[in-house]
Parts: sequence; C-alpha cells; structure tokens
Amino acid sequence: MSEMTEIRDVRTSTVGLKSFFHQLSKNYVAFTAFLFLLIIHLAVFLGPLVWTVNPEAVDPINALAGWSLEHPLGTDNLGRDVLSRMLYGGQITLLVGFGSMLFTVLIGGLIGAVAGYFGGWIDTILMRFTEAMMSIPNFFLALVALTVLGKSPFMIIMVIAFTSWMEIARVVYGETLKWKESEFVEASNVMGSSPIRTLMKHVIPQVIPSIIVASTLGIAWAILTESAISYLGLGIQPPTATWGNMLQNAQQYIWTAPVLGVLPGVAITLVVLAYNFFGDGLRDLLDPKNSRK
Amino acid sequence: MENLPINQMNNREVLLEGRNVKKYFPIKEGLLSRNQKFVKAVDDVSLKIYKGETFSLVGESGSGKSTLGRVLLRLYDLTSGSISFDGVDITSIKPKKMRNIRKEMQVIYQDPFSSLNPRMKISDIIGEPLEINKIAEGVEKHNRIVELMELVGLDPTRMNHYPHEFSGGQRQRIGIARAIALNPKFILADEAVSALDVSVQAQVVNLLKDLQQKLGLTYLFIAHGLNIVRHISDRVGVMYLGNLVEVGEVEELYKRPAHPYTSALISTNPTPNPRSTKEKVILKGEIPSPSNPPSGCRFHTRCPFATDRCKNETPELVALSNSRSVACHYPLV
Amino acid sequence: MKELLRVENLSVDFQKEKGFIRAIDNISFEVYPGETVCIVGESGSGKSVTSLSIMRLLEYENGKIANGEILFNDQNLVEMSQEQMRQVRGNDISIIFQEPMTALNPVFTIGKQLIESIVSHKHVPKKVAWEQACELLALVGINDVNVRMKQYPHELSGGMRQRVMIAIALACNPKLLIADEPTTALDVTIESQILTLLNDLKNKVHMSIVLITHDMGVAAEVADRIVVMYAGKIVEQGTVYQIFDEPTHPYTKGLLQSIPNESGPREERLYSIKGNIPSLSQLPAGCRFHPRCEYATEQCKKSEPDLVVGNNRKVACWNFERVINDKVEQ
Amino acid sequence: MLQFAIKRLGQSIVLILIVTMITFFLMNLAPGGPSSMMRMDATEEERAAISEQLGLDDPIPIRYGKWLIDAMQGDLGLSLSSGQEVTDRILERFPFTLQLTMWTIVLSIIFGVLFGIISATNRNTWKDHTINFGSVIGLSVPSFWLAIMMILLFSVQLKWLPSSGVGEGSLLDQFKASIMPVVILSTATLPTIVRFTRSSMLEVITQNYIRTSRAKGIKERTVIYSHALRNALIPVISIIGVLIPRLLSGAVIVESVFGWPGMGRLIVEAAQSRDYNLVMGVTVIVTVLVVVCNFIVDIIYSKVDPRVKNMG
Amino acid sequence: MRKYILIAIVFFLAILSACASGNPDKKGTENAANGASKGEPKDGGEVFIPIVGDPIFNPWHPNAYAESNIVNRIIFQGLTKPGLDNLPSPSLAEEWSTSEDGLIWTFKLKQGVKWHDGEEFTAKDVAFTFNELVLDASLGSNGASNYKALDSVAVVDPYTVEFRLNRPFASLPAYLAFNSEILPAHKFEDVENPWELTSFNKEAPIGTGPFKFEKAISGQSVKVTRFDDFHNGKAHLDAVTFKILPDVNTQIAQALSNELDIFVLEDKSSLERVKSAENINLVSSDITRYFWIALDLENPKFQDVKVRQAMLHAIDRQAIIDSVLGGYGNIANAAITPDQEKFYKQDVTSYAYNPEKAKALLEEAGWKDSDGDGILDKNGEKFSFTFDIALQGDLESIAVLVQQYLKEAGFDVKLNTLEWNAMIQKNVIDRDFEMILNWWSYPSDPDVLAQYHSSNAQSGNNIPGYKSDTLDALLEKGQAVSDPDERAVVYNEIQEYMSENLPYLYLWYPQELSIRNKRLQDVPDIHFGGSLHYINEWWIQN
Repeated sequence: MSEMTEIRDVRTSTVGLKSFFHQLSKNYVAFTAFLFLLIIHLAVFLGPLVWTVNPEAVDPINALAGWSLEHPLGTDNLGRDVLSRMLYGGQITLLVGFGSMLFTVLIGGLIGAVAGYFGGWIDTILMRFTEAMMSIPNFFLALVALTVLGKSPFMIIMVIAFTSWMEIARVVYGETLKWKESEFVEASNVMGSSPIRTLMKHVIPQVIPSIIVASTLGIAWAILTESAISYLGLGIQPPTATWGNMLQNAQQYIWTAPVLGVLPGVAITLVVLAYNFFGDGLRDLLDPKNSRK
Repeated sequence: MENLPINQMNNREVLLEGRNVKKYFPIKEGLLSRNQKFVKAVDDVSLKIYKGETFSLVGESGSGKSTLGRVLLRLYDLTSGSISFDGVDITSIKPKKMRNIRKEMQVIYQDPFSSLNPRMKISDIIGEPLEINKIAEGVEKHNRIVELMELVGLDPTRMNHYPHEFSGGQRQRIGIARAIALNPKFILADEAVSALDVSVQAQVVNLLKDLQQKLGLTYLFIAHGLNIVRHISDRVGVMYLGNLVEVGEVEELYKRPAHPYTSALISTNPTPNPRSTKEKVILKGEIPSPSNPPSGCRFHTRCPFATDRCKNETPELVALSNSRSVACHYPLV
Repeated sequence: MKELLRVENLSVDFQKEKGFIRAIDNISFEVYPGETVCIVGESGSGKSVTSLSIMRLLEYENGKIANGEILFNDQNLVEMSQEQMRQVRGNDISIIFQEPMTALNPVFTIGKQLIESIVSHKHVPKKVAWEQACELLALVGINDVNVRMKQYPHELSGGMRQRVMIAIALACNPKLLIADEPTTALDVTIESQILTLLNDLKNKVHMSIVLITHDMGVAAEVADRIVVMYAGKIVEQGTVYQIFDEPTHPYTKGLLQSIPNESGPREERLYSIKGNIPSLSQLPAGCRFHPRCEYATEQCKKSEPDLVVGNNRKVACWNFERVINDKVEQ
Repeated sequence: MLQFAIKRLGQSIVLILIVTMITFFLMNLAPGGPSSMMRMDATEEERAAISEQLGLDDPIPIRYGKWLIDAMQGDLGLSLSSGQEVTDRILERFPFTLQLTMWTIVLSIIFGVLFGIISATNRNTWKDHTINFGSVIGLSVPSFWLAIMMILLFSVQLKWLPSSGVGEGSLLDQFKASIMPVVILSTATLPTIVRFTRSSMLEVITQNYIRTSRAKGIKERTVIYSHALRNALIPVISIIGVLIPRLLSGAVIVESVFGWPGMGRLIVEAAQSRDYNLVMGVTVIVTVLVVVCNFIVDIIYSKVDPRVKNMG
Repeated sequence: MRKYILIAIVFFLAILSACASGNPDKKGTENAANGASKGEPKDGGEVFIPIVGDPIFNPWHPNAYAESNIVNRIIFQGLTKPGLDNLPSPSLAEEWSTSEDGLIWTFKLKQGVKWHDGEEFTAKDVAFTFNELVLDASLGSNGASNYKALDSVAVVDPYTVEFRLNRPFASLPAYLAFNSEILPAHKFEDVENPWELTSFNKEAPIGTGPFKFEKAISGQSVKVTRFDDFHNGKAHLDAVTFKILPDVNTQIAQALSNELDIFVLEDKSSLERVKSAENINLVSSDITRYFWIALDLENPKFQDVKVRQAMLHAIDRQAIIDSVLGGYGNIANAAITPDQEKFYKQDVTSYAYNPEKAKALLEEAGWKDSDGDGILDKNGEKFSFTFDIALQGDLESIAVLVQQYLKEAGFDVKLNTLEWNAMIQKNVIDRDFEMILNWWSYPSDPDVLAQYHSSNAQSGNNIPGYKSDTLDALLEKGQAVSDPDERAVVYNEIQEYMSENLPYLYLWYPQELSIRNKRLQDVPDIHFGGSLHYINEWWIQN
C-alpha cells in the first residue's frame, strides 16, 4: 500500500437510504435527473387520473389542431388528444423499458452469476454463449423475430431482453469472479458457510451496485430500442400509444405538423438522458472502486 | 528454546500432518493441445505440525508456501498425498463434513482490506462464524462479540462501524477476532503481519502470542519477514519452488542453516544494525517458473555450491538430527 | 562541503473535496554530494510525497507545494516551470519507484523506454542512443543486452525490471538518484542484489542517493545519514550511527525497538508503540506523536516542537534529553 | 496464431450454424409467406403454383437441410422476391453498408479517441463536462428522430444536404449524401468510444509507468499521446468488436431514414416480404462480417498489447 | 465549443421555423388539372419519378408489384392501352373484333414495331407471352387469374392473333390494357424457368415501349432512355430516371426541391405542405379502386342485411374522407367506380351518416343495448367482434376511426393490427376474420365477378363469402354481352343490387392525387398510371 493511495479519502458505499440521498443530492446532475424522472413517472402514472381524456377517442374534424384549453398539446392526425396520448404512451413506454430491463437483468444476472460462481464447464458454455450472442447482429434477429412472432408488449419486452442481456451477464460474471476469489469469501468458507450462503451473503451484495447501475442504464437502452423498433413499424401496435409509435406516426407529418414529432422525441430523449445521467451518478456512488480504496 | 530430548520430541502430539502433498494447477491451453501443463505449486511435501507450537513457512514469492497452507486446510483439493488433522484423515472428506472440521482450523489473512466484507458491520463480521455454526444468538451472541473484541484489543463500542473506518492494524485485529470466535485449535496466519507498519506489526505479533498462550492455539505462520519469523516460531520450514528444502528448530536453523538456500535467505536479510559485518550470500538470478522447474535439485540453478549431481539427482528431505531435516546433497552442517 | 540538494521549510498540500490536506509540513533537510540519505517512516509519514515534490511530479497527482524551497545546485526547483523541470528530470535528478512490475510501460520495449530517456536529454542519434542503452543495461548487470532491448517488460522478472528502471534512471548520469522504496516489492534475495547494485553504482558514477524506505534494516545497510519522518514531519535526523546507536526521538527509538532481533536471545514480547498512526486529516494537536509517546507531557499536547539542533544532529522533541538519559539507564 | 485461428473458425462455424437455424425456423414458422403468394387478389391455384416453384412444400427441417447443404457450397439460393442470386443482391448492397459503417468507425475512432483524451486530460473542467454531457446526449437521442430533425434542418430549411440517397455523380455529391447518415450512425458509436477512452485514459494516467515517463523528463505531449494513449487504446480496441454489431443494427435505422441502399434496409424488406433465402443470406453475411471484424480486432489487439501472446 | 452551441441554437431555431412553416393556415391554391400545353413541345430533358423498391422488368413475374408496373409500362407495351376515355384503345394491336359467340377475339397487330434490340415484333411474341407464361399454371404468373377464360392464343399470320376463349369474356380488351405487356419471345427461347432469367428480368429487359432500359442500381435508381425507333412517335424526353425512395417524406422533400417530377401522393399527411409549394401542380383523378369492409358472412351476426346497413349508417364516411383522404374521395355504394363513366351509376341506395337510423335498424334486427353498458346485445349475446387490419398506408388510421364510430353505435370492436403478409394468411387464405377493411383495384372494366361470384366464396376473391344466385346470374351475364350499351344496363342493375344487399360494406372511391412539377407539360389529365401510357408525349418546359 503506497502512501499515495492511503491519502485518498475513503468514501463509503455502505450507507443507508438517507445517507444515499444525501450523497446523491451532492451530485447535481444525477440528482436533477432523479428529480426529473420522479416527476415524469408521477405525471405519466398519476396524470391520467387528473387529465381524463380518452387517448383513443378520435375527432377527425379537429385533427391536427393546435394548442387549446381543450387540448393543451393539440391533437394528432385523427383528432386524438396529444396530452392524453403522451401520458398513456409514456406509461407503456416506461413499462416496456422497465419490463425489458427486468428480464434483461434477470437473464443476464442469472447467467453471469452462475457462470462466475460455479466456473468449470458451466462457465465455459455460458460465457462462450454470451460472447456469441454479443458478436451476432442480434438486432437483425430481433427484427425478424418481431416481424414474424407478433408485436405484443410482452413479445417486445422479451425480444429486447433477449438481445441485450449480454452486457449485464458480463458485468455480473466479472464481479462474481472477482469477489468469489476474495479473501472474505474464502474466510466465510473457512467458517463453515455453505456455498449458497456465501453466494447470497458475500458475493451478491457486492454485485448488486453494478446491477443497479446496469439496470438504470438498461432502462434507457430499452426505451431507445423500443422506439427504434417502433420506428420500423415493429413496435407496439396502434391504437395503443407509445412514445415510439407516436414518433413513427408523427414522421408522416413533419411537413405539416412537425410539433407532433418534436414532443415524443423530446420526451424520449429527456427520459433516456435522465436515466443515463442517473445511472452514471449511481455508478459514481455505488461503484466499489470508489468505495474501497 | 533448547532442543528437546528425542523421547519428548516423539511424544509430542501431532495436530496436522501432510504426507507427500502435491498440488498442481493446470495451465489453461487451447482446446487442441494434447499435453496438459501444470504449475507445480506444491510438489511432494511432507510435514508435521505439533499441538501448541508455531510452525513457520518461509521462502520467496512463488515458493508455494501459501498454496501449501491452503491445501493443508483443504481449501484447495490436493493433487495427491494425504492430510490428517487431529487424527482424522481429511484427504478426501466430504465438503459438508469438512465444514464441520474446519471450525477447528481458521485463517488470518494478509490483506486486512480484502479479507473483510466492506458492506458488513464489524459485529456482523465477528458474529458471522457464530451465526453460521449456530453457536450463539441474540444477547449471547452480542456478549460474545464484545468479549472477542475486548480480547483482541478493540473498542467494543465501535461494533457497529464498517471496516473502512478502522486502521490497518485494527482491521487485522478484527480478522483475528473472527478467527478465534469458534475456539479453533489451529490457525493459519497467512502473511498476517506482512502488510502492517512496523510499529503496528509488533502489536499484532504480541497479540498473536498472547492468544496462543491463552487459548492453546497452534499456528502455521506464513511470512517472508525473517526477523518476525524468528521471533514467533518454534520450528521453521523453508520452501523453494514447491519443495520443502529444510525444516528445523528456529534458533538452530538461524544459527547454522544447513541448506544453501536457507543460508542465503538469512544472510541477505537486512540487519537493523549499521555496524553489522555479516557476510552476504548473494544468489544469482531469480526463482524459476514453477510450471517448468529445473531438473534435479530445483535450487541448483542459483546455488553457489551446485555440482552435476545436483543437476541430475533430486535430493530427498533427510533428517540431520532429531529436529532438523534438509534436502541437499551437500548440506552445510 | 556544499550541499547538492537543500529542502527548506517544504510543505505540500493535497487537494481534496473539502479543502486541502497537508501531507508534509515544513520539512528541511539536505543531501551532500556522494552521500546516501535514507528517509524512513511508516505509511502516511510523507516520505514518498517528499520524493515526488523534489521531482515536481506532485502537480500531476493533485498535490501542490504550498511553501518552501527546494534548492538543487542553488537553483530553486519550486520556482521552475514544468518545462524547465522537464530538463532537470531524468537528467540531473532521477527517480526509481517501488513497483518495478508496473513502473515500466507494458506496451513498449525495454529498448525504446531506455532510448527515449537518452534521446530526450542528450539529443544524440538513435543509433548512438541504442549503444548507450546497451551499455547501461550491462552496467546494471543484465546479460544478453541485445535480446533484452527488444523485450517487453512483462517478459522480465521483477528484479530485472528494477534493474532496467535503474538503467533508465542512470541514463543521463544524474547527480541525484531518488529511490522510492526500490526493494519493498522484491524478495530478500533480490533485494540484496539491488541494494548491492545501487551501492556499487553510487561509487562508480559518483552520485548522491536519497533512498526512501520503511525498513530500518535497509536503511542501516545503505545510509550515510537518516531522516526519520512521522505523520508529515521530520522528527529526527542524523548519521546512521547516531540514529541507530542513540535514537533521541521516542518514535525512532520505538521503531528500532519493535524490530525483533535477528540474532541473540529472543524476546518474550516485542516492544511496541501503542496506538495507531494518525490519518493526515485528523492530526492530533501539539506534537503529532504525543498520543503514542511514553514521554509525552502537557507541553507535548499543546505545542509542536521544532526541529532543534543538538549534538550535531536534529530532533523534534520537547523531551529529547529525557530520552537520551533513559537510553543511558538501559 | 494458427491454433488460435482454427479455434476461432470452429467457434464461428457453430455460431453461424446457431444463428441460421434460429433465423430459418423463426422465419418459416411465421404466418404468411413470400409476398408473391400473398397478393390480395391471387387465387388459390396461383399460390399453390408459386409455393411449389419456390420449393416451399417440403417440411421446414428438410428445407433447412437443403439450404445448409447449398450454403456450405457457397450457394445461398435465389431471392424469392426477384429471382436473382441472393449473393448478387447482397453484393449490390454490401458496398453501401460498408461505406457507411467504415466511415462511421473511422471517424468515431478518430474523434472518439480525441475527445476522450481531451476529456480525460482536462478532468473536471468545462471541456470535460461538455464532452461528457455531449456523449450522454448522443447516447440518449433516438437516432431516427435526430435524423428527421437533421433532414428538417439541413435538407428542408437550409437545403445544404440531400435528404436521401447515396448521391449520384460527383464525389462531392456522394460526400454530401453520406454526411448525415454517417453523423447519425456515429451517435451510437462515438459517445461509447469517447467514454471508454476517457475512463481508460483516466485509469492509465494514474499508472506508475506514466509517473515513470514523466520522471524521465520527456515531453508531456509524448507522455499523453505516446505512453498513455497506447495503453488507453487497448480496452478501446476491444470495445470496437462489440460496437460493430451495434453499428450494423444502427445501419438498419439510418438506411431506412436516408433511403440508403444497404443491407440493413434489405433485411427489413426481405423479412417483410418473407424472402426466406434473402433473409438467410443477409443474416449469414452479416454474421460472417461480424466474426471477421472481431477476428481482425483480436489481431490488432494482440499487436497493440504485447502481453497478449497466445490469443484465446 | 462556442461553435457547437451556435449549431445547437441554429438547429433549435430551424425546428421552430419548420414548425411555423408547417402552419396549416398557409393554404396554397390548388392548381388542379394544369396539364394544358404551354406552346410547342421541346425535345430533351430527363424526368424523375420515385418508386418504392427495386422493380422487376417482367410484368408477369409473381413479384412484379406496383413499382414494377410503373417502370414496365414505359418499357413494354400491351396489345391495348387505356384510352383517355378509359376505354381500351390501340397500342400494339391496331384493331380487334370478336366472333358472334364471343369465344374468339382477333387482334390485328401493328406492323413495323421494333423491339429495343432491333428485332421485329410479331404475333409470335404475343402467342409466346400468353401461351408460355400466362397460361402455364405452374408458373403462377402475376394476373394469370384474369385470363381464366382464355384457352390459347393462336398465330394466324405474323400480324394477326386469335384469342380463343372457353366462355364469353367481354372485358378482354380492357384486361389486355392492364399490366398485360407483351414480352419478346426470342429472349426467352430455351429458358426453363422464365422467372429465373435475371439477365432479362433484372438486368437487361427488352421491350417495345418508348423508353429502353439503360441501367439499374439496386436500391437506388433505374434509368431508361428514349427509344428512337418507337413506333408511335418518338418521345420528347431524353430519359426517365426512377429513383428508389421508399420514404414518403423524402419523396416530398425532393418534389419540393425539383428533384422529382411526378408521382402519386398516397399519403395525404403532407398535403398542406405540397399545396403551398409553388413548383408543384396537384392533379386529382378518379381511379378504378374502392375501399370496403368485409364481414364474415358465415357468421350469423352479420348475415342480417339490416345489421350491415346499420353499420354503414353508423360510420361517417365523409368525415373519414375529409380527414384521412384530405377530401379526395367519394362515398361508394357499389363496386363500379366513377371513372368508368359508361357503367357507373350514381343513383343507387345510399347510406348517409345517421346514428339514429342505425340504431333503429339494429333494433329491428333484434340488437339493443338492454343492460345499459353501451354495448348492443341480443338474447344475452353481446355484439362484439375483432376488427383485423393490415399495416398498410392509411388503413390503420381509417380503422381507428371506423372502430370509434362503431363503438358509438354500440358495437364492441377490438382492433387487431397485423403485418400485411400475416393478414393475407389469416384473413384471405385461412378466411379467419370477423371484420376486415381493405380495397380492390381492378382493370378499367366493370367485370367484378371474381370478387362477388359464389364460386369464389370459399377460397377466391369473394372474401366476405357472399352467396346470391341473383348476383351470380347478373355477373355472368355481364361477362357474356360484349356490346357496351347492353353491358351498361346489366352493370347498372348489379350496382343497384349491391347497394341494397351490401355483400361488402362500401366505403368510398378514392381519388388519386398526383404531384406534378410545373415544368412538366402535356401529361394527360388522367390518373398517373394511365398517363404513363402517354409518356412519349410528355415534355419539359425550361
């Protein structure tokens, strides 16, 4: 241990929720992102209780109307209320993002942890498979799959999850491998702990921060992927609104009503941006690299 | 300490014994390569550790001393040979049973940073062995933790702090408290004081000695600091490239090393005395790779006294006296 | 004799999130031509920081010289620009570091790293530099120099790498070589090789060495004079014999006492200094050593002792006379 | 080296086999059939005739077997939607995708590394914050939306750049036509490279050998651009292998928005018209492409990092 | 860095200004029908036309879709072509006649017609095209089903052919004008599978049309140049380039910047913008196409004609035309389109938007919202069904509107969107649907037997599965009489029948809206597809 490292001050990662928020509030960007996400989620999920206009109610006479009291954000090409569609669409978009992330983490975490902890041929097979999945253009596979298997939200979640779990698997694998070899894990074995207990008590808690960071960034990634899939017409199908398919729909109107496309585009960008910044902030807060020095 | 008479020596009870222990690590190679290569980390080592003594292993890095320690505790499976602990053959014992036996064998690690889970409180770390083995719960557990902390010289009021809030020496004390929580018979101290500052090192060494007396512990002490080893050990084993080249009573071994390697180690150890006139035996080159060790005596490539015989013939570890064995064709004593 | 290096009232700060931490506080010492000065101390004592501040490398690592002068051949290094300093580094003053495994750039050959050093100061053609590099490698005891020149650091052992580091440091015949724990990461057998090499070289090329170590044994073997540091301060300095024969600071004394004997009777218990090394951000008031000191008085708690001259040596202790007397009693 | 190549080849073959199998079964289990059969006004007889002609009457596994045997002989079959050789159709499109992705990769590496270094060497200054912020934004904007906005600005409002196509005639036209697609495609890769270079650089400049090189008294520029960069690039190279599939995925979108006649658009069209052979063909070619790129990346990696001796 | 901020600001402002310029208030005057010649035609120049995919230069190829038809129409020629009055007029055939029984049609071919490679066009080519391609059932030629009545084509002499039929087929000349171009027999000699002859179909087609193939770049463009030996008056234009531009926004962008000259504006989203463009004429024209809803008539719920009538009353078709189609369309009540002036009958039963009447009719049929949940029911069964819709063009928007209207009328409609191919599989081939919405497009002839005859109810084009002896008889009669006036009587009766009985729910006859650059002259004021037959008359005003 050189003196230089000794002098670095010790940051803590083993902090309670309260202290966590205290730390978070010091990272202005991440904190702003967090507040923004909080507001967006509240608006999207609670907003429809206040703004009760049916997002699917058409009114062809008032199509592409501008901003008014009745339609604060105007109407779309079929005269549907854009505000209401933004709120409901946001729900679907965020749920798809969250759902995809959940499955991504589940698949990736499981594969990574199992491969890392048990090693041997299980490791070899699982990690070779992970590498293979990483090196194939799986977006192409996703397109084919969605074209042919249908486009229900669940399907989209699964397709996104199945094409993006590899990164998490690698992170979890690396972390598991690292901590599995750590002396406190060996110490736990020496004390007579069973492998499962050691995994749960000593390995998983070290890996969780990385998973949290990865899942935050994963949501951002999933939202982007969903919107890209929607753009190609393979996303969640109308009349259900998502920001992605609203954007796709709006693209036809970039000449006559460009504002239709600006709104969902900005919404997606900001939410993804916020998740990315929040994730980066979390990484700084939770990364054991920063806490263990 | 005087040399014990032969009969007394033989009467001493063996706690841990390894016979012809080998530990080879396979080197990962391509799928297509036929002949698997190995790192021969421990190659045919036999030793006995008696109850209540401190046995030290010394040697350069890469000599296999840490591996040997872990093999003896069955933390690694051994490639061949046998190990018995307290009269029980633990060579191929089932993991579940081994977990039971291992309560008697604990480890103190070198790095007080990485051997403590950074996300656990001190009370949880020290309490962990109690919890795993269902020894104490609730108030009883709490009291035991306080007791252990006091025993190793830690302030029990800090039991709810995290490891990073402690200094290196204090962390090492936490590791010691955890190791003695189960009242083990045997402790492997793997470079337990090497990473500590000199002033703190002395505190920890004293603590270890105190505990040995109080609790009747047996230590396997792995270290490269020869001064500390001399201070703490009863007997010393010198390892070179996976082999045990010399074993003996500490005083005698330091005074009159029998193996050229032991002699070199001791002579090159810096003396905190500017007037020291000790003649140094400076060895040629460095320790070879354990994946491809030299033929014959493994030390012959660096030995100032090597002959052709050393190149071709592997010396056995033979007893020079009751208390001393050496693996050399031309021992210095 | 005129001193080669003179450090005067040097203080160094490190930038932290909340203000500064003073890593070394008002230290002064000097190095004469041809002598070996050892700076000893435990972790956090500021000895490595001292070496980096002489090289003015601290600026790259969040550090800042807050005060003081570093006079090298009467030039104040503190006032130099980084560009001027660049001319000094590797040329007049060289440094080798603790970790030979990581101190060489893994992606360049040994040859390139050596030649680079030569070319950047001597402005000789590459071919000449190559030859000089080969000579340097031979000088530090490396065989097969032509093969080694083309090898990468990972192909060499730790000891070899430290030899290469020394060769790089010697490339331009420096007047001062700073060796920052050069053997700590090495095994004793290799350590003795390197120390012997350094000693030989010092005599061959007539340079001064500042050797930084935590190992009193190493210091005893190589030092002409010793500077003892504790928690960012120099607590004592003197010749190697003075320090080892008659330590006047309680810390030096404790440090020496806590080393187990190498020969002679074994102690039942080791002498130990109580307590822990304080962190630089939470230094005690008064004398920094007072919480651990056997001789501490009320005065020690309140005010910090200066480095005073006594008996042809320097010590920072209010009670050094008691310490000396104590020694006599023993 | 040879052993490594053989091992990689074996892995790649298994990989390609798996990918083609998944794709084939996925495609064929899907409802609908080749578009020629799926005309609204086609009669039952017409559909039957076409199905027989296209050899769609056999069970799927047998068809996969046949396809595989042909494919192993280099015959990817005929496109079901044009009757051309699949290979020809892909070869027509391949150069365009290559052009797009090559430029993107080259520019992303140059600017990504440059920005990464600027960011790392000016840590916590406004330059660093700007570059960081910019790369997060780049990662966050949906690329097609950005593309549309750029078309609005540069094609519709300012009329500087064509909104679509690869540009006919002069080199200048071709250059202008590829600006927007390359820029958009870069938003997926450039920020990743910037961030990787930055963190890699930050880590490298704390390494001991950087301290050593400074201690040698060489110029700071040499320290950063030779000693640090060379090391910092090693992880950056490895990320490029991961970026290539992502780049090709991004190409699907960009090619769709900008009417760029590349393979990405081709596979979307092919999947929609159930041109089984063409989908298979593109899948195989793209997979092979990625495998080859990764192989090249590995070789470069081993050249840059002397520590990697026997790869794999 | 300041530069980036500047760019960002410019970018933002540009978006704002784009929004502003998209303001629908800025309505341009619509310059319909401005094809009138501005002086003498000039030779030279190149016209640019967008297509959405790589074409196949073989009109009979099963994969020859709309984009192929556009290109093929100017490279190849049929025996007839649609006249400006929408009746068949001479093209490769100069004149034709039919036998008494209507089973043999004789066509006199034009002499001195040259293929692009210099060979002469003869009866052999006609016979080859029909006998070897169209009538070979194993090939599944595109549109072969239109020629079910044809037995064979016989060469009488090099300039005379006989079409021999198995039943009277009055529409033959009209069908010959509809994507039925003649191919050069000499290029297909000894060819096993004509669809795999890519050297012709993709790379070097030979036709008799006014333009000959020059080059094709996959995914980018197809260029054709003037054929100087064209038999019907050399074209004025030097060349025509078809740009492959699948994205409609790009098409519009290029139309606005004079990079495209003429194409059909299928998607009306950008109508306002195009209207305000100064360089563009908009031409609307009737076409042979109508939109419909098909209900599964095997399903008892839909068998009651009152239910079907009520549904039509419940849908405000005019509102949909106005919003989705930009007003370009007329309410349809039967299958004969208004462009066929000779046969179209406007005065038939019509179903105005009238929710009250719909309610009344449903009540008559026994459907009523008895439990007040807003959904009709009858004998405890709710009136709920799924509405399948393919993702194609406007269909989705229309379906959403239709769904809402039907919901208001008390139907519980679930929308189910399908990809086009999947839709065909499910709805058309498997006949698995309750309600679908689509359109028919057919040659400019009133013969619509294929979509209505009960023999096509299970698997053919009679998608709703409508079965009526009366209608069958009328349709057969329409095919048998060849005198236009007599046919008109029959088809008027058919339209009346359709409008009363609603085999399909008729929605509207869309009008085609084409964009034409103002520099383009002498393009006839008919629909775009038809105008291509007269491309040799087009010219460019500088």
